[in-house]
Amino acid sequence: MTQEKLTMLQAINQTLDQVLETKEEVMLLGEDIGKNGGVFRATEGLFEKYGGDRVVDTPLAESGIIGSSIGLALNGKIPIVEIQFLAFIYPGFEQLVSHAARMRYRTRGQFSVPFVIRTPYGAGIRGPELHSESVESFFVQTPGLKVVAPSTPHDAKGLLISAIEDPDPVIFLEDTKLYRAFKEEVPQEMYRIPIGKANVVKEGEDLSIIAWGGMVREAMKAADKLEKSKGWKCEVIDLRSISPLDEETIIHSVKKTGRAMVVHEAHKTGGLGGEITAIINENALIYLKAPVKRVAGFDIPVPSFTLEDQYLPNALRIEQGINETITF
Amino acid sequence: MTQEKLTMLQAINQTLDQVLETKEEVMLLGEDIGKNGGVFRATEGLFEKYGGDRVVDTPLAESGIIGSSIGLALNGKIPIVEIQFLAFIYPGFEQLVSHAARMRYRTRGQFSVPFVIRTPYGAGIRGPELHSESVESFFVQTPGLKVVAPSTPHDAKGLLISAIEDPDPVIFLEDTKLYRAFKEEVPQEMYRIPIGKANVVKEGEDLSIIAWGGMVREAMKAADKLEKSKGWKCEVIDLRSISPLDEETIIHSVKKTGRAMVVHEAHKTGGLGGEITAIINENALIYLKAPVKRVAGFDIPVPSFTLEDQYLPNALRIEQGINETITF
Amino acid sequence: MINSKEIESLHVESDELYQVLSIEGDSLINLPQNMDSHLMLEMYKKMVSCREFDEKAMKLQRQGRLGTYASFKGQEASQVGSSIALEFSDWMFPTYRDHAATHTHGQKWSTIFLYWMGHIDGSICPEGKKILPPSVPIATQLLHAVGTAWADKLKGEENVSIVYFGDGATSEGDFHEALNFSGVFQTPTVFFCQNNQFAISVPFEKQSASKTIKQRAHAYDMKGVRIDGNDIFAVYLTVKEAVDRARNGGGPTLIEAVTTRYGSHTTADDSKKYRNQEKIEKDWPTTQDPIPRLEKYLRKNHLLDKETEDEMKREIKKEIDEALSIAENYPKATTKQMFEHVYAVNTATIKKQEEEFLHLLGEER
Amino acid sequence: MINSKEIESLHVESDELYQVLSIEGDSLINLPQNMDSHLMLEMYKKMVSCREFDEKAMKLQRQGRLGTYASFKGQEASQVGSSIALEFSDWMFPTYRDHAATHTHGQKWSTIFLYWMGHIDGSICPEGKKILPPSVPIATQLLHAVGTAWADKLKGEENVSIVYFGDGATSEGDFHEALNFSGVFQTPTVFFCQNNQFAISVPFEKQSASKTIKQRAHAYDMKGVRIDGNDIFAVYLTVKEAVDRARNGGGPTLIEAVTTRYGSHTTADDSKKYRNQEKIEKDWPTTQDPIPRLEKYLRKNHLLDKETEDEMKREIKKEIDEALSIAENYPKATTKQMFEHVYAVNTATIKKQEEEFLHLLGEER
Ligand SMILES: Cc1ncc(C[n+]2csc(CCOP(=O)(O)OP(=O)(O)O)c2C)c(N)n1
Ligand SMILES: Cc1ncc(C[n+]2csc(CCOP(=O)(O)OP(=O)(O)O)c2C)c(N)n1
Ligand SMILES: [Mg+2]
Ligand SMILES: [Mg+2]
Repeated sequence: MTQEKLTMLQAINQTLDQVLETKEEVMLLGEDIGKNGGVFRATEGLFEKYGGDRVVDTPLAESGIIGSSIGLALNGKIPIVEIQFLAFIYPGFEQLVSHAARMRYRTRGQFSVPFVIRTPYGAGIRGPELHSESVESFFVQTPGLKVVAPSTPHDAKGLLISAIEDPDPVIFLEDTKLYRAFKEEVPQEMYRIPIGKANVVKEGEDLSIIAWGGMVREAMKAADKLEKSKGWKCEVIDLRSISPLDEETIIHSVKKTGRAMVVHEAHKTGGLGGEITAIINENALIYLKAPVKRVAGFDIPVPSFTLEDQYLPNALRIEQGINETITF
Repeated sequence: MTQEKLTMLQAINQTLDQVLETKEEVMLLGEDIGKNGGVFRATEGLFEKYGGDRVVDTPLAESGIIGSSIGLALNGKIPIVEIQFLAFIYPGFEQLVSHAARMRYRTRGQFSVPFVIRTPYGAGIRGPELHSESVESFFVQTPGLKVVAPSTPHDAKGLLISAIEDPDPVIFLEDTKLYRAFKEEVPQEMYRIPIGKANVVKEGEDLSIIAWGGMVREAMKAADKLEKSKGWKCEVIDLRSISPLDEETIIHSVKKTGRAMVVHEAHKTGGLGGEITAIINENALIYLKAPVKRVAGFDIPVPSFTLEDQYLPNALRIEQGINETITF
Repeated sequence: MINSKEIESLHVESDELYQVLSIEGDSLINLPQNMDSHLMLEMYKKMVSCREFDEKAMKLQRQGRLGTYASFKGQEASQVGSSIALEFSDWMFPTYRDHAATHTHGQKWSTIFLYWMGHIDGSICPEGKKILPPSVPIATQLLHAVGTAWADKLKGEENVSIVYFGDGATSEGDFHEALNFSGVFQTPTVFFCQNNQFAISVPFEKQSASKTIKQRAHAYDMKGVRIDGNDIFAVYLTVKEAVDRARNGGGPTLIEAVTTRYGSHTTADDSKKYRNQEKIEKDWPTTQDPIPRLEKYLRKNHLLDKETEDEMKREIKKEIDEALSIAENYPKATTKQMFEHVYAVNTATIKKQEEEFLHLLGEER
Repeated sequence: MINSKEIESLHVESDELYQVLSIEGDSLINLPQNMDSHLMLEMYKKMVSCREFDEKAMKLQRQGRLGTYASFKGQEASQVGSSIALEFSDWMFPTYRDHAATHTHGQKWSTIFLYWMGHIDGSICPEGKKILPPSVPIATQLLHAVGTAWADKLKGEENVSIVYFGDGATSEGDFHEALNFSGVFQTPTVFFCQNNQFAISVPFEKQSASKTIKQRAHAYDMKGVRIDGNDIFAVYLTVKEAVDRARNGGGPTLIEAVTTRYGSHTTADDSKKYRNQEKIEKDWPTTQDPIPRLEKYLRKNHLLDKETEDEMKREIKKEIDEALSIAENYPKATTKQMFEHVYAVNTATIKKQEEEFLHLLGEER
């Protein structure tokens, strides 16, 4: 297997290149994804290689992009849409929620919308207002959509290929702070990581930490630190997919550790921490030695960037949570 | 105090009439709310009484309605918007989430958007597709918004007046199956029911049932039945407001009963049941004798109306949940 | 192909309605060759059939045998005339009021009954056809018709996508985005707006300061046409021209067919509350009803005799009665079916919810 | 009031750019009375001041003292010329690129620095002014300007609402809904589009099949004007006319000011990737830069001498240096402040989160 050290952005770029190469139905659509290669450069070089019919600079209109992509998908294309930042998906929210998510159901399987919406999300890169949202729970609450959020370059490639091959609409969330954060070996080949399966990135017996995207790294930092300082062994679960949720892995782990924590960037109230807590409560209550801890974004708008590090859950808050939970 | 027996629709109509009468800044905006009096007749007679400048038939464009209402609210008006059905709020989702909810925060209190968005929600009246959604969790996840969902004509009036007087944007959810379901004494006077305070509609010691809107009635039916048949005493909490959530009342009740159940129409995954379970878990875990039970809409689109009764949580499912929880 | 020169000269640059068939049933132009008696009789038959369906549906609704129903009475010429100009494999994106169009393009009456009966199978179209379910969220379907047309163009397939929408729909952002996208990518899309002058209770004067919908086409450098939507010849010729142009790579067209919604918005609505319904009911039969207009033409030109007509009507009645019987005897949707098709392969969570619920219902019985 | 007859005759019915001040610095019309030397010098001073700010900001960004920054270089005539036509209490809805407009209307340079430094106080405007924070979600602010104007109309107050947006913004649904609402309710709104020909990397030819933005006005029966946005006289006179008309109950106007974005979209962008940036930088100074154009006029008409200019520039530099110093010495935003103003009175949940977090930070220290 040929391997190469790639950033998450490079891994995504390589994947898009490969699917454009191998699947003629694939089209990329979005704002500034052509000559400009996307504002983060995820589509760099692809316009030149595949031309303007396959790598399409669209007008500045997200409902237009998502709505016309629904039509493209109905008619045999596999659109991979880039929404420039997650908050800019809102103008296309109706197309996504009232159409893409429901097409298969309302037509009893006669029509479907196999497309992927890629979009950067999350805080941490000193972005302007509304460039740092984590509103994944909107999509998780919507039956018919799948939602994926990779935490490494390797996972990004494998999950993106699965998303593109998935017969249903997939929201593919790319944490901006991971884009160029680190490199990792990524096989040259096309490989798949299944949607709906979590990944236990660190085994442990004392506490299960559940996270996805950039929060996996924060969780690992805190876990490593407390392992060294206190000898506590945390199990860290990278969900990879947040819809569907891998209940089995979560429950299995919590039954083993008896303690759990969910870490997410989204606002605490109404965020997925509640859902995951409820799943644990329903399936492993009697194993719990302490309340499931939620370390999450505060219930305030993501503030201007001089304060974003305060907003973001970080290793300090996670450590405190671990401490509180283990010593409950 | 003059009292009158009114349906929820009549109570809302009376309230709108009274605030139009007493507050000159109040304006109603929406599709077909003028001569037609709204598709449910909530604004019946108001156009004739207050004229087209105060009861405004807008063009068919929800972003237009919500966006221009933001401007009206910035400039001294108190817009009360009717969105014809909850799912039709999506075209205006960006205006709501990226502007109305954030105006106060981003301007450090300099500007704000004191408006109310009234909208029918929920299944149960044989409505066409997308006329039966319960996507309240979208708004609860959004800091800066408040969300209210009355379960009786009396509460509707008191909460609507509070919503109109609230300095922040309030989403006012009207369960369509309650509109004409029953009449109740409603005082003629203007009175307020505080936003953020739950109402214990039935006291009990064995299990706390948490619900809002139309689900309160289903919960009551099941609770009454099992009280008669098995002698179990359920405490039924009508949240009234779902953002902010009255954590205190919930926790107090669960500490007493040691068991809890949340009933909601929204899809289970990502619905508020998770949030409420997590609140209970965080604050009253050691009191729990059984897992918090969620009786909720299934994780499927609300189906065409011949199946909607199957989709909706009903007394049967609630009874089973009570049974399961109490005999855990 | 129609002699489009002649037609263009009549309607393109004016805000007046393009009319071909006068109220008295006379043709105002030399009809092109392809408008032969066979086609005209087909048009007539379809319109009569659609009217029969609509009146039947209204009756059934009153009897509680259908849920809320949206009548298309008055819009038969717009819908039949436009859809009859399509080829078998063209895409169609209707609203809840476009059953005359979908039926003409191949949708079964029995399925349309099922739709209004609230049955989950009411949105399926016959195998091989590309008729999407009625779009409920206003104006959203315009973009889908841009997408399907765009895909056909990219694939080099000669299909056209036609999308139906109302005057009210032109106020939504999606209307704008769809026309703009279609203009930019020159998709073979026909935007067919039935301006029935009301969006529920709101007359077009309150939807927009602009006097016509046609004039919006200019904002996208698109061809725009305004026609008498009660004149099935005008509708057919205009749509045929637009469809041919689209198929031949000439890009999209915006058509404004001015027509009348004869009744209330739906059976849940009462148009007397906001318009002079009596006057409409009085004037409409002689001035706007599209069916007698074509009938007059056919009679004047000896293309329809009493006998053929009676036979036709008997057939139609029978067809619709049969469709109703199919729908009313259609197997009830089951709880199990309710859980199907959320995903190609349902998630473990959905499966679990299904099992538990079926189990509970089993206990209950 | 301007002699609007004369202006109209020049620009209304054509797609050509309305120009008043030639590149050589000559006026092509007899300037109206209200355009006196005082106003012209004010225009000049503001433009020079804005240019100075912009260049300073670019430098600071490179030094890491500002976050990502969006330069408005090249658009000074459009922004200064339009905002200088406003009254004190008019509403202004800018984008992230409209600081020359907001500053001219009263926003402080120090606050604008704070904005780009990512400080939470960067969106506050001076007491009594109605300058909203830059709208980040494209085209959304157009509707706000419809709403504020509508409220003023209803209250009988004579304010106008002006909203700034780019060529790219015209593709969003909100653009359409805003113009349509404004047309229906005849709100005193001025829609001021700076067509700088690019939306990040996408040239206007790819945004729309239509050649101008002005022509969209017709879709709403609104007045539309297309002007040379590098000609501050054309901008001022057009906006003044639109503002006066709006104030006097004449309804909204759509203005397309054609101008040039001299640099990259923002400092995070590199325009060399998608356009011939070298050519722009070569041609722009002599053909498009709005400042020398006005300077030439002023010199030819002996309204500006070297001494005044030097003094002016010294003043400006000092003002901006002071503003920077205020911003850089501004108290850091505190964690406590981060929790403020979510609601008029924050919820118990927010208060609890605040307390717990402050407690944790306290422990940490
Ligand atoms: C986004 C959205 N908003 C509101 C509605 C409610 N609604 C259903 S039909 C209708 C009027 C549509 O009018 P028009 O487009 O003229 O079509 P017509 O019904 O006259 O055929 C409205 C407001 C909806 N279905 N979708
Ligand atoms: C709804 C939305 N979509 C996308 C973006 C990302 N974005 C920021 S600026 C911009 C281009 C705007 O172009 P234009 O309207 O011409 O204004 P200009 O930047 O040229 O002044 C884009 C796509 C956004 N801010 N909001
Ligand atoms: Mg209509
Ligand atoms: Mg631009």
